[in-house]
Order: sequence, then C-alpha cells, then structure tokens
Amino acid sequence: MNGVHDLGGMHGLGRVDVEDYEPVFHNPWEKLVFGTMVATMGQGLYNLDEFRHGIEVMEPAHYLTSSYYEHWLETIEKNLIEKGVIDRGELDARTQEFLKNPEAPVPQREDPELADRLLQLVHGGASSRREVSAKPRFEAGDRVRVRNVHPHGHTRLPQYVRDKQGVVERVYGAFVLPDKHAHGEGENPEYVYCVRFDAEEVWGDSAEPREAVSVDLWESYLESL
Amino acid sequence: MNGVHDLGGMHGLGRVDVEDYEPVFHNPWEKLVFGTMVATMGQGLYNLDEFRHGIEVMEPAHYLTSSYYEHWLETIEKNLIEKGVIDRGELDARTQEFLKNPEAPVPQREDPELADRLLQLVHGGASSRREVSAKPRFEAGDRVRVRNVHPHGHTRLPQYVRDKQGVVERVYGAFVLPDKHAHGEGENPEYVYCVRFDAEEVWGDSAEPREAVSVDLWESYLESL
Amino acid sequence: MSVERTSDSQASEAEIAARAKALESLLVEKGLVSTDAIDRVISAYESDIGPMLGAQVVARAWSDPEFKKLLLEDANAACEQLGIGGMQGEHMVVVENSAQVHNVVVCTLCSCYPWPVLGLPPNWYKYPQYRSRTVMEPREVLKEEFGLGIDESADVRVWDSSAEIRYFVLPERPEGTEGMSEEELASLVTRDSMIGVGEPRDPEETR
Amino acid sequence: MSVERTSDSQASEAEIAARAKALESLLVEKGLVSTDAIDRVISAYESDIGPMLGAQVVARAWSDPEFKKLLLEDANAACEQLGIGGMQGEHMVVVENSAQVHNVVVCTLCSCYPWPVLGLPPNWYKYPQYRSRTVMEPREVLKEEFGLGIDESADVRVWDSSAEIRYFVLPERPEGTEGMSEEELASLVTRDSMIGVGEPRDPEETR
Repeated sequence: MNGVHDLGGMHGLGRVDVEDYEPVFHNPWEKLVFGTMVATMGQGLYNLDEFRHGIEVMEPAHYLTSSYYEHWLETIEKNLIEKGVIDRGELDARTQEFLKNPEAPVPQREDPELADRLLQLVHGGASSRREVSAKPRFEAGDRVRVRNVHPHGHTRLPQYVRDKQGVVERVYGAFVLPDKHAHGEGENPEYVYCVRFDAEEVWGDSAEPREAVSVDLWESYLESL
Repeated sequence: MNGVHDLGGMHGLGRVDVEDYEPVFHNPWEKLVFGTMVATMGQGLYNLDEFRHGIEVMEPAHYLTSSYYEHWLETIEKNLIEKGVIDRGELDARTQEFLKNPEAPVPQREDPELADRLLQLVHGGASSRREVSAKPRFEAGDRVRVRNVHPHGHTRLPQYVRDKQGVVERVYGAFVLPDKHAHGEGENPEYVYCVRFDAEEVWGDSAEPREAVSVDLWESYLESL
Repeated sequence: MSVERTSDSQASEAEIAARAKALESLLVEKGLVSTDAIDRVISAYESDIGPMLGAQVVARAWSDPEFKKLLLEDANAACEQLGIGGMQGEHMVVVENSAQVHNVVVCTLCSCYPWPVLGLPPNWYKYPQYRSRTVMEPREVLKEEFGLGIDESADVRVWDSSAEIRYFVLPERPEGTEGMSEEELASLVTRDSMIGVGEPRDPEETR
Repeated sequence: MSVERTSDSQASEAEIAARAKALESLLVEKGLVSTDAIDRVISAYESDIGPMLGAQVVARAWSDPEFKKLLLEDANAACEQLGIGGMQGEHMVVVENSAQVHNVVVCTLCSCYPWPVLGLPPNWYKYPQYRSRTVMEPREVLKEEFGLGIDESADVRVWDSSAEIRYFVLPERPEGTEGMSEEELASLVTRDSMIGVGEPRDPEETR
C-alpha cells in the first residue's frame, strides 16, 4: 500500500534525533512488547509479513506520532485478535484493570521448554528463503525496470523506485513473497534481487552527486528492459 | 517539497466523510480565520504561495489531524510573524487572555473604505496571470515529460506525475511561478499548461480503466519528449 | 469499551478559538484590519456566494446554446454575463459531462475550488481522504462514497486543480425537463453535480 | 509561553504500559506464552546480543585477510565461525568502506537491522526522519546529523533493507592501529561505524 510508512524521500519530518548512550529498552513495557512479539510470532501465531502490514494500516497520523514499540503493540493486538487468539473485549477489560492497578503483577507461568525453543530461534533464526526449481529470470548486470504498481495490500516495493530503471547487482535466491504472505495467500517464493539505482534516476535534479541506492526487490516487482 | 500535503495516490486515509447539510462555517472562529485571511492577504501582507507553503511545512501528523481552518490559522500566524506584522509573544499572551475569558469581545474598529476594497476583491478577484513577451514553449497536442524534481521548497508539481509522460491539452497563459513566489524570489511568470495523463501511465497496473487525469503545470516543470 | 486515544486536535477547540480572536484583536489594534471589513467578507460567503450561483450558470447553459458555447470556450466571460465572478475564480474552466465522459474535480495539494460559482468547499473536498483517492480510483470513490456509478463504457476525466485555473462541471441536463424555466432548472443543479461527484436532482422528485 | 499542543502519544504512556501487561497476562493465562520464555528473550537482547558482536567480526576482518574475504563473500559463514548468528540476520551481507566508497544502511519501509551483529536498533534508525532522508540526501544527513563528512570524490552507496537481507558495514581500519590485538581493535568499532553513519574510534583517543 502507498502508506505513510513508505517514507523514502519524504520531506518535512525534521532533524534526526540521536540519543547518546541509548538503552536497549526505554522502559519495562517496551521489554514486554518485544518479548511478546518473539514469543507469539516465534510460535507461528502470525507471520512477519502480517506483523509488518498490521503496522502499515495504522491511522497515518498515529503512525507518525507513536513510538516504535507502540507500533508493535498495535500490530500484535490486531493480529492476535484477527486470528481469534484473544478477544478485543477481554483485552480492553484487562487493560482497564492494569490502568487502575499499574503495579499489579502479570501472572507468572513457567515453560522452560518454550523458553529453550525461543532462545534457539533467537540464536538460530528462521529463514524465509525457500528452494525453488525455477531459474532466476535476471542475472547480475541485467538492466531492469521496476513495475509501476500501487497495490492496496502489503508490499515491500518502496514507492520511490517504482517505474525507475536500475541494474541487478546480486541474485539472492528465492524468498517468501510478502505481498501474498501478509494476506494469507501462501508463500509463493520468488527470487530476490539487489538492484542498484543511480540517484539521478531516482531523484532527478535533486540527487546528490556520486550516489547510488540499492534496493532488494522480488522478481515480480521487476520487468526486463 | 515532498510533504504529506501532496496526497494524490496515498492509501490508508479511510473513507470520505460527507456531512449532510453542511454549513459554510462550523463555528465562529472559522469565520474569524476566514475573514482574517481575506483581510490580510487581500492587503498584501503575504501572498497566496507563502500562505500555501506555510501550511505545507506544518508537522506532518499535525497537518493530518487538524482541521482546515486550523491550517489557515497556522499559516496566517506564521506569515504575519515572519513578516514582522505581529510578534509571537504578544499573540501567545493575547491567546491566554481569551482562553481565560472566552466571551471577551474582540475590539471593534470600523473602516468602511477597507471593507469596500475587500468586497471588491471578493467579487472582482485578483489574477496571478501576467503578460509575458516570450512565446509558449509547448502547444496543444505536444507530448511532454514531467521533470523528476524533489525541491525542498514550495512547488505545485504533485509527486504522482513526476517523471511521467502526458499530452498538452490547453495552454493557459503565463502565471506567477509559485516555486519562487513562495520564497520571496519574485513573480517569474511562466506559461501554465493543462497536461493530460493516461491513468495507466501514472498508476500502472493499478489504474482504473478509461481514466485520465489532467494536471495544470508550469513550463519549467516540463520537458519535451 | 475502547482504549483508543482520541486525536489531540479535538481537545483544543477552545484554544484555537482563542488564537483566532487574539489574532484578529491584534490586527484590529494595529489598524491593519477592521471588524466591519471582516464581517462583510464573512457575510458575503455565508449569504451571497454559493452553489446557487453555479446552478444559475448551468441552468442558463442548459437553456441557451449560445451561452453554453461561450461557457465552454470562456467560462469567465459567460459567468460575467450573469454578474458572477471573483476571488478564486479568476480563471475558470467548465468541463462538460456526457454519456461518454464523466468529469470530476479535485485538488490533491490543497483544496482549490471555484468560489464564485460554488462558494466555499465542503469539508470532504478539503480533507485527505477525497484528495488522496480521487486521482487514483475515481470510479471507486464515486461509487463507494457518493453512490454514483459511472458506466463502464464512459471515460472518467479527473481534473487536479494544481495551478490557478478553477474547474467546474457542466452536468448533463436531466431527462423530463423539457419546457422548464431557467429558475426551475437551477433548482435541480446540486453542488455535487458541479464537482462531478453527483448528478442533478431528478425533476420527478422535486415536483 | 507557548500555546502549541503536545502530541497525544506522550500522554498515554500509562495506558500503553497497561495494554502491554494486559496482553501478556491474557497470553500467559491461555498457556500460549510463559513469563520465563519472555524474560529470557528480553535478557538475550539486553545482555548478550549487541554491537560488541559486530565489533568482533570487524576486528577479525581487520586482522585476518582470509576471514575478511569470507566475510565479504558469505557473511553468515564468517560470523558463524565466531558463533554469531540468529533472528533478523539469517541472510547478512557486509559492504566494505574504502577511501573511494562510503556505505550507509537504512530501512525506509520499517526498521530492518542485522540484530545478531548490532543488537536492536536505536530509535533514530527506526524513526521517520532518518528513514525518509537517507535515501535522498545521504551526504547531507551524514554531515548534518552525524558530523560525518564524506569526501566529494568518494561514492556514496545507500542500502535500503527492503527484503530479508540484512546489511552491515565493514569500516576502514583506522590508521595507527598496527600491532593491535583483535580485542583492542574491537574496542574501536562503534555501532554507528557498522551502520555507516560514523567512523571507528580514533586509537589515539582510546589509549
């Protein structure tokens, strides 16, 4: 979707705000949200593309003014509610209880086996690369044009390179296609290419000198030149 | 600027909210803001392009969540402060007084001559068309490409047609160039062309059938094909 | 029960009102504006200038082929014959709807609108939803948001008012209006039909 | 005195905290998550995984030409030799800075970042300002926001992490580091130098 999350090239957002000696988490609830994401996505209650799309559909002004882990909280809630794992009513009711008693503890439950599995995920990862029998359509050095598409659903094709020409720099193997996977339409793996764009092709007269930007794009985002 | 105000083609903003039997103004302060705009711009305290740019530089989330006449209030304040007509401190102090006494009246002052002049403006208009000696570079039927530019300052070139090809439909005469006029750099009048774009050129596979969009573009936004 | 937070912009109506009054007060005290001038400008757009003027123009065009020809060639000259013109309508262009072509007007960058014939724009015209969607999916917007289905065989023409030209639509004259006076015809012409998001009223319904 | 309104998002920290606790509570009660699992995951990213791991990789590459060769060809294979790898780093690619080329990493669509070598990203990497500007004006951003001037004769390469490949930068080994141990070298490698918005520490300053 042409959402406000697709920020490449937007003006007017102000200065970069660098925090010296920034902690990993800024407060206890950020930790909870982070841990809950790993535990729920890690167990397959939703997938990464659904997670990302749940952030993208946030009301644009809310997206721009809320914090990073609030984005995460929004999409975890949304996905777990949509999958029927939790219910909006029970979540809201419980939230009110914690608002009234902010110091009330979260119920404890031990599950060392789950903890081990999640730590294995943390240290081992979970690739979305898939083996496919098809050969890649493009090879390094090929000139390509990015398709001019504006889907309403999820995509990982940034607006600023649509309809632009670039050169395939690397072929990365086939990966789950986010455009389908975010909407329950299966994995549909496709080759991903690192495509290099001269800044002038992308930004025209406003480009800085001697700049290139590389973007990783799925095969169906591209067409031959 | 590539600001959030440049909305053509953005997704995720929701349904159009049509109000039945909508009044011209929704409350007294909207009237005041409207009248103050006509009175101050009408007397040349700032120009239309400065007025528009003052809205565009609003913080993006604020732009998206605030009302139309709040945008106007923002830019009138900004422009009058920048021009030295009013002072931020006196405005804030006076605002606090009215916040404490919301029913306090605005001081009255009659100036029938000014009222007549403004009514003449309302009914007579004020054109930004200018006579120029140069001939228009393009004529109806010419195929053109919109330049791929991303200026930090004001422009009336929407992002969604940049780098796209269209056909000149009408030549409208020369008008004050907003890109300069918004920044105190003079009128620099240029021909304005109505350029028609096939929706497919602009939106690719996402275009609706049998659609075209016409955009009015200054000569320096365009190049020959 | 919802824990959604409301936007901050709703909370501060009182503050905005105070800012607007503060601004006018300072300008009055400095002798730069006058209350009578501001009041008369407001009154003009509340009472005198609105879509009833555009409706007169359309009704005349439906009744008088010469006028219609002039309107399509030089909208300002035609409107001037009816004493219509002014701010934000210094350069107006009329686009004609037909069975083959449906026109719709938008301003993606702000909210440009032909004030002398339509008055000040409604909120939906000024707000992000209409502005973002109409240039990309006009058929969808017209159908979903305004209940206006456009025939598949018709072209849709979107006019994005990005410069100082102000567009408005000459809708098709409804059937069953033969013999109607200009005044009767004008009563059928809606604001929405001149933006291109609606049709004129059905004469059967207004009788 | 300012009448500017503050964003609504600052006011509701308490509510967000309550929502996060409510969510975990419900999931615990349903037997879907466990507090020990969540605590151990948090602890891993607070204590074990962070830019000190990337610094080890860089220091090894500075010290061992074979390792560097492997790192540039197959970053995951190289990192694995140091026991480094995991979530959000399943497919890592290292890009090498030199006098001729400066690399900088960004994610315009969200905030993709190579967790196994850099830990979780800092806020500025995740927020709209860096994400919007870096692909269009990297030199300006590096200079203005990070105080890092890039020579006019050098190319700037921006890597937008739009898919599941995670990029990090191999900075140039600073001068005056001859004879340093890997551990000493690692202490010079900053997080920012591996994103491409900074340089390694000057060995003169750390002595």
